[in-house]
Amino acid sequence: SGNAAATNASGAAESSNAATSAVAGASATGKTFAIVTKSAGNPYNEKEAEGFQQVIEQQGGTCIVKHPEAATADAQVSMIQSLISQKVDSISIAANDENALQASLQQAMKAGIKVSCFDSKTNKNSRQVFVNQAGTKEIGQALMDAVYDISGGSGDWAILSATSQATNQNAWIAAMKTVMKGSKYSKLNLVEVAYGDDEPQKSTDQTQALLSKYPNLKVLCSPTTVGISAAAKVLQDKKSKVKLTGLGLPSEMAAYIGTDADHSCPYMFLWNPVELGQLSAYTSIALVNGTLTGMTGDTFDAGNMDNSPYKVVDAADGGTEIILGAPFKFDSSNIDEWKNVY
Amino acid sequence: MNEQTPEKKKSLWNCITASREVSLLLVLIVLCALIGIRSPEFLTISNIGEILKNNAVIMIMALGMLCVLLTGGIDISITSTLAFAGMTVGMLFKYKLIQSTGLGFLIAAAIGAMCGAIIGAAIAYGGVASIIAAMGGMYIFRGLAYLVANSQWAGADALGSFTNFALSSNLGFGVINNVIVITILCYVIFFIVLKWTKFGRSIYAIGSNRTAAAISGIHVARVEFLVYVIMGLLAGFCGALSVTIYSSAQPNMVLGKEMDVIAACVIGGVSMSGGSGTVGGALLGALILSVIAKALPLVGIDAIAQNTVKGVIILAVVILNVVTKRMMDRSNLERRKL
Amino acid sequence: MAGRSGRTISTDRKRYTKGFFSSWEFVLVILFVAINIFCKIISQNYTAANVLREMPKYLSEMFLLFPMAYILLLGDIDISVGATVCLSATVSCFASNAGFPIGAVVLIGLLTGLACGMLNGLILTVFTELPAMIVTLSTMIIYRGIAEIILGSGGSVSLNDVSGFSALAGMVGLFPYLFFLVLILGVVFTIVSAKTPFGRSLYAIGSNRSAAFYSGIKVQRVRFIVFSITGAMAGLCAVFLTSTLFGANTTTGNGFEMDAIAMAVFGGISAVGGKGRLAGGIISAFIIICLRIGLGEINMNPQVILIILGILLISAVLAPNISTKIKEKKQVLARK
Amino acid sequence: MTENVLELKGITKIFPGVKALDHVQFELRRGEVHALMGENGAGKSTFIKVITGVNHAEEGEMYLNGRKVNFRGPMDAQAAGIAAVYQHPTSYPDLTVTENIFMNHEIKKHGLLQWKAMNAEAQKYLDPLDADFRPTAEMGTLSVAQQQMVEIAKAISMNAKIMILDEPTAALTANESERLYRIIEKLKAEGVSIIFISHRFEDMYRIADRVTVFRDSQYIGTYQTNEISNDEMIKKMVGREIKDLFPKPETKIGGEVLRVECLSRTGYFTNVSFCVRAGEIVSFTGLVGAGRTETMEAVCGITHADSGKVLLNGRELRIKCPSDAMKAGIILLPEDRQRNGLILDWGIGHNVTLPILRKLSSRGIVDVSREREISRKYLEDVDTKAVSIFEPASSLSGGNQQKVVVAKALAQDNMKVIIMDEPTKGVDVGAKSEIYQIMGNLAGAGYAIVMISSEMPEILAMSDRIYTMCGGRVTGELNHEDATQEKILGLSMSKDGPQSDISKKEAVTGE
Ligand SMILES: Nc1ncnc2c1ncn2[C@@H]1O[C@H](COP(=O)(O)OP(=O)(O)OP(=O)(O)O)[C@@H](O)[C@H]1O
Ligand SMILES: Nc1ncnc2c1ncn2[C@@H]1O[C@H](COP(=O)(O)OP(=O)(O)OP(=O)(O)O)[C@@H](O)[C@H]1O
Ligand SMILES: [Mg+2]
Ligand SMILES: [Mg+2]
Repeated sequence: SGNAAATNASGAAESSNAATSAVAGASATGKTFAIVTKSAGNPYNEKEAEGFQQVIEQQGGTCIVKHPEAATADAQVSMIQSLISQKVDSISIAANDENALQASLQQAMKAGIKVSCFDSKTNKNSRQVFVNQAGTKEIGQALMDAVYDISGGSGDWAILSATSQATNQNAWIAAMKTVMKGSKYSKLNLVEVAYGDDEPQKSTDQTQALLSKYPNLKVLCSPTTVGISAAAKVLQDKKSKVKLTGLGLPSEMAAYIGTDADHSCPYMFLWNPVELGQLSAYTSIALVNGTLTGMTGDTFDAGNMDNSPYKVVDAADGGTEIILGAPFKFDSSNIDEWKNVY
Repeated sequence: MNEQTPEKKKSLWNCITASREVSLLLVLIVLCALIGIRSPEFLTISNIGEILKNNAVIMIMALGMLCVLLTGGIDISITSTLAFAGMTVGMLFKYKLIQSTGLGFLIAAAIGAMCGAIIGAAIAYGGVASIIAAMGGMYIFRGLAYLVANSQWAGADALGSFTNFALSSNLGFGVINNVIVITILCYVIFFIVLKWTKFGRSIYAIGSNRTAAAISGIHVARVEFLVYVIMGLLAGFCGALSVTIYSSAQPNMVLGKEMDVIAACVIGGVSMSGGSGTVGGALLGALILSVIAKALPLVGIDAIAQNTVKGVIILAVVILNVVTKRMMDRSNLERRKL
Repeated sequence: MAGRSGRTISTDRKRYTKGFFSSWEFVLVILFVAINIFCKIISQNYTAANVLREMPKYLSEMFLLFPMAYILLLGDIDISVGATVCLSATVSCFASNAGFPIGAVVLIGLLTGLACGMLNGLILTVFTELPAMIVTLSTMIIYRGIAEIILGSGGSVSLNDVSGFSALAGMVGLFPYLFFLVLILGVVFTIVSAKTPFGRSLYAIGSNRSAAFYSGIKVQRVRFIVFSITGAMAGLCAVFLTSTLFGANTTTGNGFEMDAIAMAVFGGISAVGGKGRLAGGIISAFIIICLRIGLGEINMNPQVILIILGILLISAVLAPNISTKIKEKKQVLARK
Repeated sequence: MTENVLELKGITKIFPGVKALDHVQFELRRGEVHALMGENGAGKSTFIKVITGVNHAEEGEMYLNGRKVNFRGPMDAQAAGIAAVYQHPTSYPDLTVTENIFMNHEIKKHGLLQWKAMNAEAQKYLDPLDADFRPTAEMGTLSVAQQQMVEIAKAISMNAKIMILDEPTAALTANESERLYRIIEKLKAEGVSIIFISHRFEDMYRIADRVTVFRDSQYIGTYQTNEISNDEMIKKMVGREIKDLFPKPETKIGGEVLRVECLSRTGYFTNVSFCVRAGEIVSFTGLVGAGRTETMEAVCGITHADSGKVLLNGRELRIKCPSDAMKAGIILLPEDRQRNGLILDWGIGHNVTLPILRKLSSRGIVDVSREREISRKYLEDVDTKAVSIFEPASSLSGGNQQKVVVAKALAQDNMKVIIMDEPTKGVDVGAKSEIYQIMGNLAGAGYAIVMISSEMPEILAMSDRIYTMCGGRVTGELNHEDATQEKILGLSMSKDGPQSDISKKEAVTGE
């Protein structure tokens, strides 16, 4: 399955750069589409917005990009309120809190605005559909397999997460723990879940603490971009035998990826944020045009994206979601090609 | 014999409470000992090196903050300045506009000094209250950091050789890491300047009695301006430093950490109303904070409770300081014969 | 009876107090009007209905402005209010989810805030040597830390039943209830600070704490009361914030303390105590709110908005200072 | 040889709303001590500041050794050999005595300050003043009088040709003043010219060669001190005759009002007992640091006594804070009026009514017009030289500030005991006699009055009874009839003072 994901994503990489041709019946002319990311100043969020904007403008629509000044729910609430005032046709949002946006998003839907979310979902009552970057289960499985593979199947390992409250991270960690119950992983011992709060200094402190606390540690898994690069640096600088995997940005991690002793991270995963943005854009257009209602079983065209047409499926929280694809593996063979993309 | 023991005890007690630095040092030692018992690896050389390196930025900025607080001002824009300077340098490396490490530091320090000069001019020559100017600066420079970043980060790969600075120890004769050498150097320089130069003493004079300083012929506005420039310069320099330490430049670098810097100074006995405080105090305050940050994950406190414990320890340390000070005053009074 | 030398002292205030038209408040009113015109020009969506609908989130921050102004007048500072909001919001959400009626939930939120404020006040009045900055910095970490512990690993709580809180977010015509409450509290806080002995004692303490103490003002009691009120107001802010967010998380109330301080100092309240009027703070709050809403509606980059606010903050104080300096220079030159 | 080292002509200085100096002139000869006298607010301090360049005159010329000079700031004056001790201490409370002395003329070597040398040098300047503290002591821990000595040492250390002392004796008792006189005489012998401002006539007659008088911002004249009589002098200063300098009316002394028993506070005073009767004026005197201020502050709840009782009309009081004392009817006029007595930024009217706002308000709101009326009445009662009740306290001269503090106390009209700590410190003759008059009137009205004072004439003239303190203990009690200067001085020094250098700063602020 890892192989298939790789071909999928590399295909997507090309399409993300290539112009996406207009799809009949999916025109967005005269309509306004807004995207609200988690926060400003993060290249990952920027790439999502970029993909979104690309498609909307391609389809003749007007695109509004909003990055909140801080990754908080109430900054997003102000942005949603402002978008309602501007009478946009759709809002695509990466939620900083599952529930906190409910009141504003329902207000938006009442005003006739189509609401979808991507990257990080809201609860089912405050969205029509969720564009999921990769199934939570799949991410858990991929990360767990990586830990198994890198450790050689047995030994101590630890997780370095963002904040203890980060929704995505918690979901993926839960998924990993579920996977770990399988007998294959019985010799793996998860010693601790540490939190670096997505701050380089704290992540560094936490990584160093893990290393001194658990001398037999074999693998560290960090499903967060700030955490993984801080940890990678600590391990690589120390020339530690502990190896690292997780979810990270290729541009940030390029210096640490490699299988030899000089590199701390043999491989890691992520999806393509540009494609995630693109798929969100197509979803929004379809919602606005009425070709998509967000009910399970709906299908819709997403230009010449790889998995198009996409299908709406049931999400674990009782709402519906659209899954972009499986996570993509970055290793020494492909990292140079990707590090300049995002 | 029996008579002498209490006498001796008392003098030891007096020695401990006589100066704030000594009692803080004691707090630090007790803290380290307690942590050392819980986790023996805490007191290893390499761990201590890591503590110093990870907190170099806070420790160095505490020096600038010391000067600012001494004049009776406050500067909460420093972390924004740091981010602006660090981000700019990061982007310069990323786009291969510069390659030299020294130039990187120079540019960062220059940007920082410029930011400091803007705030300093508003405060010293424009009569703006320091908290207002600094708050404005905090918004402006952080905003500029975001604009410079243009939604990009500079990672280890983009920074190239710049990241080597924090790894090597060529300044420390191959024994001590560069970052630690720089930190020590800063402390030595500030110690000398604040204790043995006219400029240093005029900083104290301004904070202690502004009108008197003006009457004594000290160029109050000029000194105050320079203090903010120095603070900015250090913050800018720390921007580059934190980029090499963490091999990453992000526009939200050290967001909110200005409070840690101020806390370090206040724990170290620097008065927030100006005039009193020492380099040694700032050092000890910063070290106590660093040790707490380092120790919390190490001694196995539940991740979710770490912040609470940190807050409680800071509060306990400052209250302890007050209590020992009161006891010391009390014992001084009791020795006064009437 | 005049003194022995027959000198009389005038009680006419004309020469010694500036009229409204040369006051900072007047400048702020002008600025407020100018900014509204400016926003109206740049965005056709800048209508009363939209502005009032977008306002509640900012309005609830104004609950913090009033007591923060008092604290600044005292020459103190409280940076734990944001964290107090977080803790109160968390506790009231849990209370609501535990099935308490809305009245009780509001009370619980207020009491939580009050407790936080009282703890600040207690520490500061027992250990008077400690600067408020460091004490409230540590309690800020502690309160948010406790909220984190209560919230648990999810880091967020949402209301099971939103009906009670929705009622709080209700409207009279275009105006949310919140608007009236803010207005009423604004008037109360302004009158108390300007017209009552208690208000005068705030200014006295902020101007010269020692002289106030010698004059029989119970300095520490006043400080304790003000810090407690601040906590309670943070609780109120939390309750109304919850009525728009339907929940709480670990970032709730982030940065509110700085917003409140910025509004107050922009309104002319001195950060070192003893100077300024609450009315100025209230006008400046509305200036900032309108500017944020207006610029948000043309989708300006929030970082640029921050830069504009920063420049506004500094230049608002700098500009009059410079103009008086220039005037003085001219006078000196003219004399020579 | 009557060569003028310093000459000023036609100096005019205008503050917003006040003409502080109106075409005044002044001459200073080499090696003379020249007293400058005048009422509070006559412009003496302002004149000094014009000389040293702190303030800039609107009009007028200044000649130094015959050459016209124009100082841009105090540094210029310093460089030209003029050193000044200002009326309101310009010290650095957080710095050491050495640093205070050497601020801005430090001893340096290779750009680094030489602390050892400076400490040794500082000790040299302090020794002749009989200073009982070390140069490394922190300035803020010293008493007002000790700080005054440091200021004087600082001026001497500048090796100035012209030295200006603005009310240097205000905080000093007779003993310390005498030491200062000797130093001045020594400097004079070395050819230093000295300008000396004081409200004490004994200072003037003791050391000054000539005296210049200012009145209402104007120059009145310059006289040889041995040619002008006390009464003439007063007339020049005040513009009218003051018949009775110490107007003490005969009052009927009633029953005991305040009784203090065995009051102690560790490190400050022990076993202090005294009583005051209605209509009686009781003085407390002693050397600097005898503990008088501390005792009275403990009585009034500013600080807390460790043991002892305070009884009012036979009932024991539990006083925890100043407002308890005020409620009971005891009020204190603090010694340090700038720090503890006034809010300098405020108008004087607001200062007067601060303690009585609750009485002035109806339904919680302050009655502004009544407030203005009350403050005006009391300010006029003490004859404050001010234009308006809105005038900020900071712009008043020292003596007038003191009157505002007195007015503030009088405004609290239900008092039984009034404790005045150095009420005439820095107050001019005219105002002094007015304050004495007020004191007398109050005593006549049945108030019990406690006066802390270091000025022998007023103690001898005004008090019904005198307590002397030394080293934190009451060392004697004298009746008006028995009191003589010698007896008082003897009792004041009956026991070696404690004066350790480990004095400490007490945070009275906030309790
Ligand atoms: N900074 C100032 N602003 C406004 N008015 C001032 C200022 N300083 C002094 N004055 C006014 O100038 C006049 C002279 O004051 P000055 O302090 O020189 O008097 P003085 O003779 O020294 O009195 P004293 O004996 O009480 O010290 C007073 O009326 C005072 O109110
Ligand atoms: N501000 C101060 N800070 C620290 N110690 C002080 C201070 N003022 C006085 N002291 C000390 O307290 C003791 C009692 O001083 P206090 O002022 O009560 O004496 P006093 O008789 O009133 O003298 P003075 O004539 O100076 O007013 C002395 O030892 C003195 O050194
Ligand atoms: Mg004077
Ligand atoms: Mg005294």
